[in-house]
Amino acid sequence: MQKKGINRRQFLKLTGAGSLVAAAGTIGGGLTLPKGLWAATPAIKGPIKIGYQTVLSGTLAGYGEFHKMGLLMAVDEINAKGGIAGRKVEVEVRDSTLKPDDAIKNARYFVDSWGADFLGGIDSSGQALALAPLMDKLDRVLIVTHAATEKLTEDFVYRKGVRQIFRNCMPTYNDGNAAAFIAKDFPAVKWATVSPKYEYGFTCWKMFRETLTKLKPGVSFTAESWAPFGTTDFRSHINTILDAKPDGLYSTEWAGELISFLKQAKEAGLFDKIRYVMLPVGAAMDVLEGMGKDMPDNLWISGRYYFQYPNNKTNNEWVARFRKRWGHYPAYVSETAYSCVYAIKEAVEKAGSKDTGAVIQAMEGMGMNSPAGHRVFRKEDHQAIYDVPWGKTKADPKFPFKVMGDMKVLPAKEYFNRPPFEGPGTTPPFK
Amino acid sequence: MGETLLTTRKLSNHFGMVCTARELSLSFEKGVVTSIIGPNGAGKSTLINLLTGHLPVQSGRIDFLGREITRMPIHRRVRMGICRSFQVVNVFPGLTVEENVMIPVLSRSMRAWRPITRVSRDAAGREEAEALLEKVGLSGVRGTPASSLSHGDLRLLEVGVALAAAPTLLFLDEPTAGMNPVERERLLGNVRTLSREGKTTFVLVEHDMDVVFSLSERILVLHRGELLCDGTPEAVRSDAKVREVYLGEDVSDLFRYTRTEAE
Amino acid sequence: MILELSRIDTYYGTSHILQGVDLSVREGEVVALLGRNGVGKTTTLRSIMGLSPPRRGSVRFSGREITGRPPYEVARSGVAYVPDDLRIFPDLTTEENLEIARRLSPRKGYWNRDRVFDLFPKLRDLSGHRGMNLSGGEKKMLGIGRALMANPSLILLDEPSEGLAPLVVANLVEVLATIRGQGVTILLADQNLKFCRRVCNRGYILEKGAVRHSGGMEEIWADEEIIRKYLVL
Amino acid sequence: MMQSVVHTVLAGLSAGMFIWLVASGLTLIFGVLGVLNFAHGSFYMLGAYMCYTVLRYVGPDFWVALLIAPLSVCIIGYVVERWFLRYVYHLALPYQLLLTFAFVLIFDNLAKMVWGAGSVTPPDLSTLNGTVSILGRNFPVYNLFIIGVGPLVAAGLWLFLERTWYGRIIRAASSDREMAASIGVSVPALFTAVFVFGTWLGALGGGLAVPYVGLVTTGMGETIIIEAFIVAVIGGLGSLKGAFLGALVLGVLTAFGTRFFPAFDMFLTFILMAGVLLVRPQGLFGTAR
Amino acid sequence: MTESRIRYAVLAALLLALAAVPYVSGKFFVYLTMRVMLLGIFAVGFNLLLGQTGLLSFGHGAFYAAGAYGLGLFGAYVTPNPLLGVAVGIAAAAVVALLVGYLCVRHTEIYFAMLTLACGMMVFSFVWNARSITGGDDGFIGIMRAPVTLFGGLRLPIGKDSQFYYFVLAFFVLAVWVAHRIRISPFGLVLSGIRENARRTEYAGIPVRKYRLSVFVVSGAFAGLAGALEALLESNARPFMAHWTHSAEPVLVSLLGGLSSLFGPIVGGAFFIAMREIIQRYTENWMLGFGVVLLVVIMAFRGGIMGAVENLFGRRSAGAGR
Repeated sequence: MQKKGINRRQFLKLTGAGSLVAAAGTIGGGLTLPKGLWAATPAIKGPIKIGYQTVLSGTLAGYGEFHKMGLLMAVDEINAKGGIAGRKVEVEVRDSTLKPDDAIKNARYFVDSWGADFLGGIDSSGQALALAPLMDKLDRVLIVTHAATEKLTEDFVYRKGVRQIFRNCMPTYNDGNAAAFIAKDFPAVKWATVSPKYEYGFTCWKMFRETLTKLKPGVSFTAESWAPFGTTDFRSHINTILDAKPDGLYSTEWAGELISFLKQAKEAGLFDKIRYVMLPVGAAMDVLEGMGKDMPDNLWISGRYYFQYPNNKTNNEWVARFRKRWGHYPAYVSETAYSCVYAIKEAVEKAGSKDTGAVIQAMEGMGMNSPAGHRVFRKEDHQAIYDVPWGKTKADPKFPFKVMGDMKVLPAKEYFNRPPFEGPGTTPPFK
Repeated sequence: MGETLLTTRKLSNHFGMVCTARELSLSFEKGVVTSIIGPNGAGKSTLINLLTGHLPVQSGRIDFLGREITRMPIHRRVRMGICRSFQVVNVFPGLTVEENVMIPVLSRSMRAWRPITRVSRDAAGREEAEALLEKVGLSGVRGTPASSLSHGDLRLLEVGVALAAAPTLLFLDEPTAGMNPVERERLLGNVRTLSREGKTTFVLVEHDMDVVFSLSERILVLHRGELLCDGTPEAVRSDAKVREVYLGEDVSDLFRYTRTEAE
Repeated sequence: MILELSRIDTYYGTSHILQGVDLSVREGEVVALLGRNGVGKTTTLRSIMGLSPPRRGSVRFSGREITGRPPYEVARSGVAYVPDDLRIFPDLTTEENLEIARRLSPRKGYWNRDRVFDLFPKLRDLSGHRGMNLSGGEKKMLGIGRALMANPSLILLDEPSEGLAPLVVANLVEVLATIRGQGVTILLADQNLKFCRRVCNRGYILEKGAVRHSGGMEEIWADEEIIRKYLVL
Repeated sequence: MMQSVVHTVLAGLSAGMFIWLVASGLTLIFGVLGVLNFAHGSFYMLGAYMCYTVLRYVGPDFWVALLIAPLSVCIIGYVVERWFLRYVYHLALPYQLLLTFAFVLIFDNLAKMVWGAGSVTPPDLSTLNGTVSILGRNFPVYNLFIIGVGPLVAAGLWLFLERTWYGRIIRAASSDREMAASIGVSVPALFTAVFVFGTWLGALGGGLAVPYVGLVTTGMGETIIIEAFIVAVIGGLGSLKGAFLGALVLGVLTAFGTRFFPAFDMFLTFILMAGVLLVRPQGLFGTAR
Repeated sequence: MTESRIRYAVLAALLLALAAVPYVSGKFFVYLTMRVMLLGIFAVGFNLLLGQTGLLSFGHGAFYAAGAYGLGLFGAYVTPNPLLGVAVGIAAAAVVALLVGYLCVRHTEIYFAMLTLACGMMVFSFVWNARSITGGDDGFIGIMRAPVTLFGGLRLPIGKDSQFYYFVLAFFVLAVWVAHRIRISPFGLVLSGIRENARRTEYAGIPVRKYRLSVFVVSGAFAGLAGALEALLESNARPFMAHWTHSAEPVLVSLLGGLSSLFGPIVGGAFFIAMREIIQRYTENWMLGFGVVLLVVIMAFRGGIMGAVENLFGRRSAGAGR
């Protein structure tokens, strides 16, 4: 199988048929065409197989379920309309268990045994980074839909040139840099954090501090309290923060731990004492629904997608379809999983091939419409650029939970780090 | 008779309120087969446990071959030449008979540390083990796991493992318990032969009086941690105190012995 | 016959301890199992109790087959066991050690806490002390008291005189007489022939896992041959 | 500073009490049955899920839920002991661990199938909902309640074991199984009963955790079972007194670690455990086995 | 004579089959086989402790991690030579095992298990917190497979999985051979003596604690070897390698496969990996499936899979004899 693939790729390179087919793909893109026509294209044979992995066991298994909802919706929709380039989409979902070694095993299984054409998913940064060095060997396009570490795109895609990796979800830039842009307008000058005791927490806090210092010299960062994975009792962390008496609190706690933290902080009266609270992943659906009416008002939240933004037809219709099918509002991972399949569709149809090299070429710089708005995969680091809102929690009688009010939308370009990712002018603010 | 192997001075031990050894001062001479007897709770096993390092000595002192060994760990006493067998069979049940005796044989040389050579290629060790098994009469079952031996064979093996450490002084704690007459005879024969060879001096704790009297040259009678009588079999047999101890105190004769129970 | 053992064989692992023990006890008797250490006296008692079930043979108690029944059923049918190491529950007080046995037994009768305290006045003073803090003699009283609390028809007593000062042994002789007076049958294992002579009607002499001789206590006492062969040096 | 120290102690106490609730059942089961029940954390989880279920579908009365939920989990405990664990008592410790570990996998997965993969959050409870101000900082009434429940359970267990008939039997059987049988205790039935009671304690901890943690997830038992293990070991396996003290020490130490030595907070637990074991391998109140 | 000949023939056939794997099967199977071999090395070494000496360690992940990080750091800062790296990994693991073992071997049974658990978790916490050295929870990433240089000039590339497979296979065979020789050596005999009856071993004149420490270090070195090889295979080292959940894996597979034989842990490891793989192809609820399989294995054959197989064959040959 492998040898055949190489031959075909070489063949395409030699004859230049790749660009020809790619051109055909561009013409056909977006249109629903009868299968027969695509069947005539020699480059695409057999179904388009996507190996998708996400966490399906343990405390965070809920994320996996939300991934699956978006994923299956996209696959069903696409297949109902004739598939990708006339080829049926097949998907297999595996439990990633959040362990890097399982992520590697799954990826190898998908490619080497199941015959996947594309890989998607990945929740934790550790998994993404463990998988990254393997990608040029596996030689399949991997679209990361949840893991946010900037190292993935900066180090592996940009510096080391692992071109198979793409990411269609927000990286830590939104959690760190963008939060600073929002925070600079507050009167708060003393900031503290309660964040996860792992790289994600450390990185975001560092980005937040550096960017905010640049935007607003004179701010100080008075207390840090780190919570190991699996923390259910945040009282000591809350005490640390209250003792430091900051004006603002920044926290990248997420999922169930964020819910526990918020409930316990509320009881301790933290939100009465600290007016400015930034929760970069507070707009996740599991948190909003989990907190329900208990969610304090006026906390600044964001996410990697928020179902009320953008307020346009594509998104609103998608949310409605999603609700109809699953009885839930879409979580951000549902959107990224959904868009992941559509990105593959766009890229394959643009390339006219499911061949990795061609697809990478097609995807670099590719723009696409998605429920989250217009996404562009940046050529240099394969990071999707799109906008997500920040806003304040507020009650809305139409929803059984608090929603995002006073939305502020910063253009992603203004706070995403830029290539070459080192030296001056690569981190925001940009002149 | 011969040289003194081991001496104790004022050896005492208590378990809570119970005194199991009371200022025992004894010595064991080379080549003299000695039996230690006494009714239940006399302190026979305690004495062996103290001498071999099984129990820490609470007070008193033990010397062996001119060196103090009072606080020496077990394995070093064994290296010096003190070994024992146990009352309850205490061998390596999951190992074969041959392996059981190979462990002490190997441990005497530094060969026991060798991690890569094969036991089965250790000709000298195997020869020695074979000779020993031959001696105790177990060479026919050398490949059998100890756990599937009959009770009598296990007791023979128990003694065999102790002998394999090539001790100068060997304590046998009820070696014949549960044996049938044939096995018992074989074991006693072994003890006699080996004792005559002169390398090993035997000290036995026994209940079987046939064994005690047919084998021993010296008998120690313990009672409640004290030495009641020490002498030749004839002397002990005719000792009135010993007879009393074995039949029990006469309850009408209340005050003949000091009371040991705190009342 | 309240208790009948016929040809029981008991093993510990591979070790064949009892080799066809036969014995029987009539109601109201006090019977001794005699013999030196390691002849199988304790194992015989444990076999009756179901703690070391015999591999072959049968144990009948009050006309019912109890071979292989779990110990708690044997206990509830009216057998009480006083092991040689007494096994007083260390965490329980004297009183609790007694009460627990009474409440567990379906049998009601003469014996209750006060009667036991009358029998062993010392225990009354110690009623709040934990078992682990009692002396050997006190444990012995408690062990027997605990057995009585179940109002058993048969008590199995292992080495009652062992380790006791002569004065206490003398006391024990009286106590056993009192117990017997209440119609309780006793099977005891002891090495102290003089003690047994004072409390028992009959005796069985064990040697190497089998009964070698049986007869009235006086008859055994008089037989110097048997004493020398099986009991003394 | 005073305020901070007091609140850190309070936080430590309430956290410690949860560990105690789980460790108590674990310790009781180990003390009597001699089994290290790794699935005990699953009973904690199931207790929480059942409590959530009652709150959601029967009515938001926490006390009713707290009554029903642990009892329902007891049925599962019964099945585990009666049909499985009973047959491995004679096996070596690793096999028992393995068997109970298999149950952890099964219960986690079943919980996911029954209650869904994500976390579930209980409805708002009016019970013990407020806060009180201690030295000028709010402290939840519920946490105070937990700080009270811990010693209450400890006292209850103590009374039960010391003062009641069944307690005496349990103490008797845990120190000497064979003698207990000889005075008429049906040991297999007692084991089942103790296991079910231990299950109840674990599930009670889970039920109480619902308002405290604020959500219920699969796998929530794994974190706490490790802490409970540590506590049981520090205190001396089988010693309830030790487990109680160990839980207090661990809770308060962790709280102080998080507050004052954040770089070391992951080490502290294990340093404590290793330290205690090196000096007293049988634990603070354990007896050498 | 014939029996040993049959045994050699079977072993040779197995070895041939293993060597042929990259030629006859798919890449994923090759990869899984490597994982089985890594777990096999880990478990075979571990079983020298549990099966041979009777000590249950819950901290072997720490030595595994020491091997992986040792190789990773050595490769990053000194030389990427894989053979030297593996040697350094083994040495690092042995040193950590010596430190941990020195504290732990004075205790046995559950106390030993708990102490090793605590020590292992301290190593885990250290790796997690020492971010500047270890990369924290992201792991130590980007470990490369440089070619093996032999006899000065001969360079064997191991970059591809099909090449690296033989690198792993060589170490696997070596590890199994060493474990086998230890098991049949005087040292191994003494260890089984300690397992069967530690007191009696002392009465054979053996310094039991020293032997325990020695085998602890040896089995830690096996763990280090497995860790170093995994670092090369997956190009990373992770803190969770030192976590107790990872330490529990060799316990699990040793029990599954059977403690008493050399191949038990390997069979258990293969079963563990294959079972998960198979269950996962049919259902997302692999935990349930795996839990049930575990239950069945424990309840049905307590001597592990190898024990059951031996019983089966033992019974058969006995039947044939009659």
